[in-house]
Amino acid sequence: MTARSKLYGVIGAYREPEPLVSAARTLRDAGYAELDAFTPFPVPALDAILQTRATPLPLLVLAGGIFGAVASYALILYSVMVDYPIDVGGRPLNAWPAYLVLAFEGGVLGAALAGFVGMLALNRLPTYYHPIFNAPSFTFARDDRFYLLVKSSDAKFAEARNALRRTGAILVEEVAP
Amino acid sequence: MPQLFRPRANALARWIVLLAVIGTIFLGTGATFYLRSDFDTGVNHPLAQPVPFSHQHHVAGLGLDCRYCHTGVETSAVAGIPPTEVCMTCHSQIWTNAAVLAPVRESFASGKPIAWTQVNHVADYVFFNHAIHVAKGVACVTCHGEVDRMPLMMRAHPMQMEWCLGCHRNPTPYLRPPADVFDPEWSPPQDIAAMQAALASHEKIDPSKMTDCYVCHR
Amino acid sequence: MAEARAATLVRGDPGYPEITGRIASIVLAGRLPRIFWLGFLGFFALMLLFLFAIAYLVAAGVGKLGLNVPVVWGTMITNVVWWIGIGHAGTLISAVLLLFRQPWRNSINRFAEAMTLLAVAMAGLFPILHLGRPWFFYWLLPLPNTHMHWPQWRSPLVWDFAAIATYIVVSLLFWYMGLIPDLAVLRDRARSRGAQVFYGLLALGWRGSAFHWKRHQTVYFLLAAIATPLVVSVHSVVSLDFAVAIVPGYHSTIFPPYFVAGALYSGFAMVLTIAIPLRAAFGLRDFITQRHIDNGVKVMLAAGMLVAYGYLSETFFSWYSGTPYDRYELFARFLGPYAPCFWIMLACNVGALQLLWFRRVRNNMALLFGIALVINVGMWLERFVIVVSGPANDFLPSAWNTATLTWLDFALLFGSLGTFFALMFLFVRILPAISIFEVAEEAHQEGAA
Amino acid sequence: MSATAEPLDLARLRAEAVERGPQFWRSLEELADTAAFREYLHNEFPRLAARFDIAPDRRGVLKLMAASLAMAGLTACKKADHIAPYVDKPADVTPGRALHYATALSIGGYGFGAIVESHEGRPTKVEGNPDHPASLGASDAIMQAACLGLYDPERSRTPTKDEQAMSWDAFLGEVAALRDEIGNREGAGFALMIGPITSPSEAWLIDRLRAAYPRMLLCVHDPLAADGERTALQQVFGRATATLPRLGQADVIVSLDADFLGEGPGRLAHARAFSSRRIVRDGATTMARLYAIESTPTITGASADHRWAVRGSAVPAIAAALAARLGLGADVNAPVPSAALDAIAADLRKAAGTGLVVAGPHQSADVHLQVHAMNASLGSFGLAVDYIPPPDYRPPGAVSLGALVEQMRRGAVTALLVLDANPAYTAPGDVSFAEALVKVPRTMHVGRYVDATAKASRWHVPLAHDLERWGDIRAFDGTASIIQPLVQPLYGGHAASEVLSALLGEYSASPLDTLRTYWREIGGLDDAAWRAAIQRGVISGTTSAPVVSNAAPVLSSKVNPAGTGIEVRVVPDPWLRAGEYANNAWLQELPRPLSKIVWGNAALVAPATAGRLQLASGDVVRVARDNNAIELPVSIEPGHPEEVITIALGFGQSAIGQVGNGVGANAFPLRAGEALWFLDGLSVSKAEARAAVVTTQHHHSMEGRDIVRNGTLAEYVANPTFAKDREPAPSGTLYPPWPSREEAWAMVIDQTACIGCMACVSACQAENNIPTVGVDEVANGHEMHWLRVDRYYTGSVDNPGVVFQPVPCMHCEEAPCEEVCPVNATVHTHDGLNAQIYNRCVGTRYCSQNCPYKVRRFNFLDYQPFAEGTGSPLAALMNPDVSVRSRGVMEKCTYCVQRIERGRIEAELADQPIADGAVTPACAQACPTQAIIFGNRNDPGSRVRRLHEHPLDYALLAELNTRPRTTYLARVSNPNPALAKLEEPVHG
Repeated sequence: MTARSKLYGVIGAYREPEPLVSAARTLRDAGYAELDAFTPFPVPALDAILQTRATPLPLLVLAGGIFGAVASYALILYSVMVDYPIDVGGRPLNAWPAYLVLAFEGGVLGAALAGFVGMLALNRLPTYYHPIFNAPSFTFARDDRFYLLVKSSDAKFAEARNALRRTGAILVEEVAP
Repeated sequence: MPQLFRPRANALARWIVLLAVIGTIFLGTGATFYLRSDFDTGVNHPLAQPVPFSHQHHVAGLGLDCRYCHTGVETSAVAGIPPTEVCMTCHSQIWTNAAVLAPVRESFASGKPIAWTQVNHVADYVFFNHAIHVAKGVACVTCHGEVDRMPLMMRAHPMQMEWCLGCHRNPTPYLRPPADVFDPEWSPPQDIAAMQAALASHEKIDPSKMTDCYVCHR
Repeated sequence: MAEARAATLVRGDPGYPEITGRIASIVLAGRLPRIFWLGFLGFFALMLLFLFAIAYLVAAGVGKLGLNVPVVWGTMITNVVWWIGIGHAGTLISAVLLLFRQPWRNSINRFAEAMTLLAVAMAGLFPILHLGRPWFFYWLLPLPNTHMHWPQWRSPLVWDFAAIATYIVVSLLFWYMGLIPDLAVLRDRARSRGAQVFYGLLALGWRGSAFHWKRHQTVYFLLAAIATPLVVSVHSVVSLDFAVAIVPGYHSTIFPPYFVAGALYSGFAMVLTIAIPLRAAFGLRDFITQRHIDNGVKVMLAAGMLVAYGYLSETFFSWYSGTPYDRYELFARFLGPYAPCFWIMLACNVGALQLLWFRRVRNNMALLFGIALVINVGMWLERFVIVVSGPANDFLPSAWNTATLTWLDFALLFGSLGTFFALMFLFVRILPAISIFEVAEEAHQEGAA
Repeated sequence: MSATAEPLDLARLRAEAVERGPQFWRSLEELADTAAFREYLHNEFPRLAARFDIAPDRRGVLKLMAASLAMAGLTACKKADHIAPYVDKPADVTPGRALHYATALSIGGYGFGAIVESHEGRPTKVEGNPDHPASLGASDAIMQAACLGLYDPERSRTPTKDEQAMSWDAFLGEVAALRDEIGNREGAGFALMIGPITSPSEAWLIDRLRAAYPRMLLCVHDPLAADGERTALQQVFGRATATLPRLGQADVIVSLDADFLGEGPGRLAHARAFSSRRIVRDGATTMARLYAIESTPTITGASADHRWAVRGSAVPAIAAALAARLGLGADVNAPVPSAALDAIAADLRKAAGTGLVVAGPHQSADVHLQVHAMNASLGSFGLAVDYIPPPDYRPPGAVSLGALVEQMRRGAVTALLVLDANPAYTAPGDVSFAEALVKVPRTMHVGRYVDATAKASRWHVPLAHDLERWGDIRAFDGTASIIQPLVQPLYGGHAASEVLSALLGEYSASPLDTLRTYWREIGGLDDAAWRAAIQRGVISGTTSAPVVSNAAPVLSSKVNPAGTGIEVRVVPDPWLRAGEYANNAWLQELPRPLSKIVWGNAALVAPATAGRLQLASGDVVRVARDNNAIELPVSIEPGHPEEVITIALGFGQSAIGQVGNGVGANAFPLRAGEALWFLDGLSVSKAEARAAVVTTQHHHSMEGRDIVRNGTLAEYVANPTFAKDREPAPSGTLYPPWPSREEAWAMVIDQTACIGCMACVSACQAENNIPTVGVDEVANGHEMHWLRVDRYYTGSVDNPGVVFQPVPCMHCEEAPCEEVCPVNATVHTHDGLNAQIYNRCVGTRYCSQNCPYKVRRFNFLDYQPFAEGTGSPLAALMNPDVSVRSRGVMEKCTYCVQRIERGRIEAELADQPIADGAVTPACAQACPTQAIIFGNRNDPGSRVRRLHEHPLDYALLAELNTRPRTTYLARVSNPNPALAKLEEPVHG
């Protein structure tokens, strides 16, 4: 038990995405829960297997957009109707066709900021120190490696090493916490 | 692959992000407050004068009327700084050799004006007319503060555009009977609100006419 | 075998590490061709000229530019529109083509985005230089001031200000989003500690987790979806600066689409202007392949024809409007003081364009490069003609006058070009000019297919 | 407040002066060099230290200190700035309230009554004096520019001998020496040269001088004088007599080369009288008719119903031919169609006593004789024309310039004093004044500038400006006025009467004493009458009574044949006159009414002549009389007589100042002998050079647009609303209306009354602190005039119709400019003004872009740096009620909002509504023909309301639906139906 608690997890490395995907599927079927994969480019096939989700993000972006638009228009209305109503070229105070342009730009800005900030927040970035980098062979992009991680918190962590080897990982190593 | 950063880098990074956000907010609000602070507007900072003239003494003490010195106030845009001769009308009789009055005597003798330091001035590019304000029932003290309590002259109000607009948009509460505008001791009667409303309508004081840019900027 | 792959996006079958290696090496292997440094120094000199010209303009006043009453708008506004237009291609390539899943975008989107950023930054500078009192440009923002003053929201210039600001921010975010994984690549491949830390900090500790990729890709697509209407709106708003005005030659409903098409046109011209030398200089022919160029040219051809149609309809409606003012303005545009600009513009934008119908031309890089340059010039002239010819001949003949450009006008134009390219060079030197992870993904899929 | 609280910093001034290049305030260098001045200013009043160089006497000090106080209004205040109050305030001065003084200005020696606005002793604005017959409340460009002339830092500042600064007393010493020299020989060898004067007291002094020195030579040198009329009427009446046309009485006017609207001491009065018979108001169906036959395009010709451009030497023939048709003398053939002359004669005869023929002053005595005979035969005496003793001083026995120079060359003149004349510059080519001058041992010059004559003379004494001296002067009709000073001489100038008194040995006589003595003893004014005269600006009872004419008309038998070949028509420049105003930037930059040329003169030629000589505008031509040659650029003028070149005088000076030096070419040397105005036998050749003719209007056709709407009287009578009918159907607006409960300020401009004299433009410049930008900037299209007078040609280029259209801001109710301003710098006020807030403007120039009338002006560069305390006297010229605009700011006509606000405040203080006419913009106040009417459109009784409802009223570019508050009355002309088919009528 002690050895196990010392670790963050074990990773298995593969040369191509496909074996990684199949390996992930096998482990998932074998009942492993605490899995993660590290790939140099997005591998959509993994999403279903690892049940990665981005649910809040689209809503966040939508909310940001609505807020931006409403806030812009509200500010404009306050300024021209309440704070300093003034006759500009005989135009009505609430010249909505003009203001909609600004509301639109405000909406776009709000949406974009919400999306970007949301992505970073949900991914907990920046995370400059992460245990995975302790794995001696781990690299994001130095050479052709696709990794599957079984976290030490997994119930079946004890068998993880063998399980990974069985999936044909070219090497399996432990990841210090 | 070896770790590039130490574990505390994460916390550090998040702190920095947080501080940056808070800092910008703080700077923004701080600036807006600074612009309105007495430090920037010079409110309540007495300025040194060549002669330490005390409105408190002359107004509250001796009961001089504002118009005795500021003669233009009822007829002209400029209230006017009194000529040296006005000072000398009294001070050729009393305090004839007080040390503090030396500059006055010197000015009268040499014909060289006393260089007073300006205390009250409206914002840049503003054309202000004293006569109309006085005529409509805006008292001296309403803008210049209780000069009868000022040993040395100082600003009572920021005299920024938003301050002017405060009254020009809602003049009624600042009115008093034109007869009393020069009375620093004036205390509002009970029915002041009603009186002010009556004044506003009688003097045809209409904010919609008083917020045009051209009222002050020409 | 080779022939079969000739039209593919990643020529030959470089393995994934090879791809990352070759792209990253441009940045990491410090050795660069001498031509690179020569070019950089040349543009840097222009950048210094730009700074001097700006200082002189601010010190002396806009009267030193070729302006007067009635021609109160001149090259500063022209430059704004022109640079914004150039900016559009980047966003189009990276966002719109991403949405339409056009894989061929992958190897050009990154530098196209950088181009967008720099171009829009240039564009953002000129409205300020245009002002009579540039140091007060922030009065266009709603700030809590002691004058209780607000921007005049009905003014297209305020819309412009908002649109350009939004555009800069969104393109910046979009660009950085895409850049994060590539920064991580550089971090891992960098040898010197300094480089590792530098890229490491920028990469925010990206490690390629499947969960991260999922969210990253989601937002990346959402941003693309947002940027697409934005890019259309920006140049439409710019066009409203003119269309909202009552000046004959400005007051036209065709302007928004016409300006957007013009933007794409000039934008792709600039993409080619950069891509063709880039692939030659850094041996990236395997990544920016014939097909990339060819597709770009085809987009350009389409946009160009739209612009040509714009000229046509503008002319027609000026005549059809029946108002003496519009008709005279049209006449003045063809035969008036600024007529030379107009005819040169036509030759560049409509004349030279027709060559692109021929595959032989499209395959001839040198010729394409030339045509791209010509079109850049033509599009600048188009904006210039629009800006000056209307006011020069508007309603009261007594007020008609023309303004002649001064050295300062040209110093600022070429100075901004120099600055743009100097920064572009720095970008290529410091950041990957081609999206590594996307090309890798692309290559992998092709390999798998 | 201006930041010159520290004492005058010479180094800084010099530095600025040098880097600034040729601008007025550079001459501060000289100013700052006099140690006394430096010391004096330093301890006197720091703020103004940089501004003035004045004699340290009490009154001047007071006024200037007051000025320093008023300076507060000029620029923005900073913290801890200083206030310099009066030490001893004059009773009549209330800081912040302007005072108005009645006085008179001398233009060409004749008086124009003026009311001068003074802010704490700073004269800032000149208006016409309604009580004065020569101005009738109106003014012209030269009067408006008087204040700039007063502050001009380049006026001479100190007496000099051989270019060394001397004192006034030293000069008096010289005068004493002179008196000793000539005293014992009855003034023999002494010559006094004066400019044209009408001043009774100065005339009195000179007469006394001539009595004291019978053998002294007196020369009245007026380079713009013409003797035709004087000679002719001398012959008729047996004594000096002047014509006084009564245009208000005339139904039919024939001008034989007479520009009575633009030239002559009565021009403003004539313009008022003429327009009073031209404007068509409700009901009116009659109008005076004007036929103009002229030798160069003039605004009189522009206002005419029928106009013929002929060479000047052909006018005698035309006069004779017209006279013949009135039954006087034999017919000769003339360059005007015979049928036309028949029609004119018929028209004149029909009008009988209200028919009037006016001869141009430059025309020969023969023409004037013919004209006198014609008016006699028409029976117009006492009705349409009067004859009065001439108001100007032309004593018998005065010698001509030529004669004087002859004497000088023969060494017969040992001492010459030139008083307010500049013969070294204005002498004709065949009179070499300069080289004769060196033969005179004792030479003295008294003048406002160190000009050519001053430089050639040993002594020079600065002459006081009209606004800083006591004096008197007569108007065109003989009415005398007192000239009273508004400020002590800024640069130590002395009045002419002081010099004359000194010559009489009265060295300490003050001009006021001299004046008072004269008017008490000779003029017979008691103190009450004196005070009244000063108050009203007019001395009652001094108007000349018309001479009762029983003299039989004399017909001149001979008719000089018209010359052949190219004829050079020399004209005085409308603003620079004989060059005495050449250093006045306002006048230099004020577009000439027809050519719109600024900052220089050009050789004006007809299109046909230009074609024949293959000249294009901008080509330089060389015009030469034997060894006197000038080169100047060609400008092609539609409607110019063929085979004639018009050249304006007053330009090309070398010693007047930074502003005027080297501007244009000097045409005086082309004159010779009797040929002063119509020069023939000159060689005209095309030089290889090209030079820019800088104008403010580049396109001269309306391009068929309905801009200036005009019709004939007949059309108007037939359909009064002909102008409105041309308007497109009034289109609605999508915008809900804004309430207009209060005043609705509006302006109506009557294009029938407008004669294009440009008085409004200069008045606007003077009132609103509008900068001059210099010739290069105007060439760049950066001129700043808020109000421009557009001039369009209609019809053929050879004899086109001319229409004028003053274009101020239209103050559109739905202003296109406001909607596009990103910073709210231009917005609407509750009373309908289109406000421009300079201090909010960031200079996007979008408003100008979107202004269909292009009436907005932009400060492309820093045109008024002296307002920021660089220490120019010109800062004292500024109207303290108007902001001085900085670089990068848009500006435009405000309807003189400072006057509106003053009127509003006055009215509210008095608890009255603003009365109609209580607020008058500068342009309307200056207009000689009252063509500009301003007022409250919401007031049913106001003139502007009535005119707005007039059938002729229309809006410029109404189809744009901008709803302008400034509207126009269509131009109505009154051509003779009988001539309609003969030549193209003026309305095109």
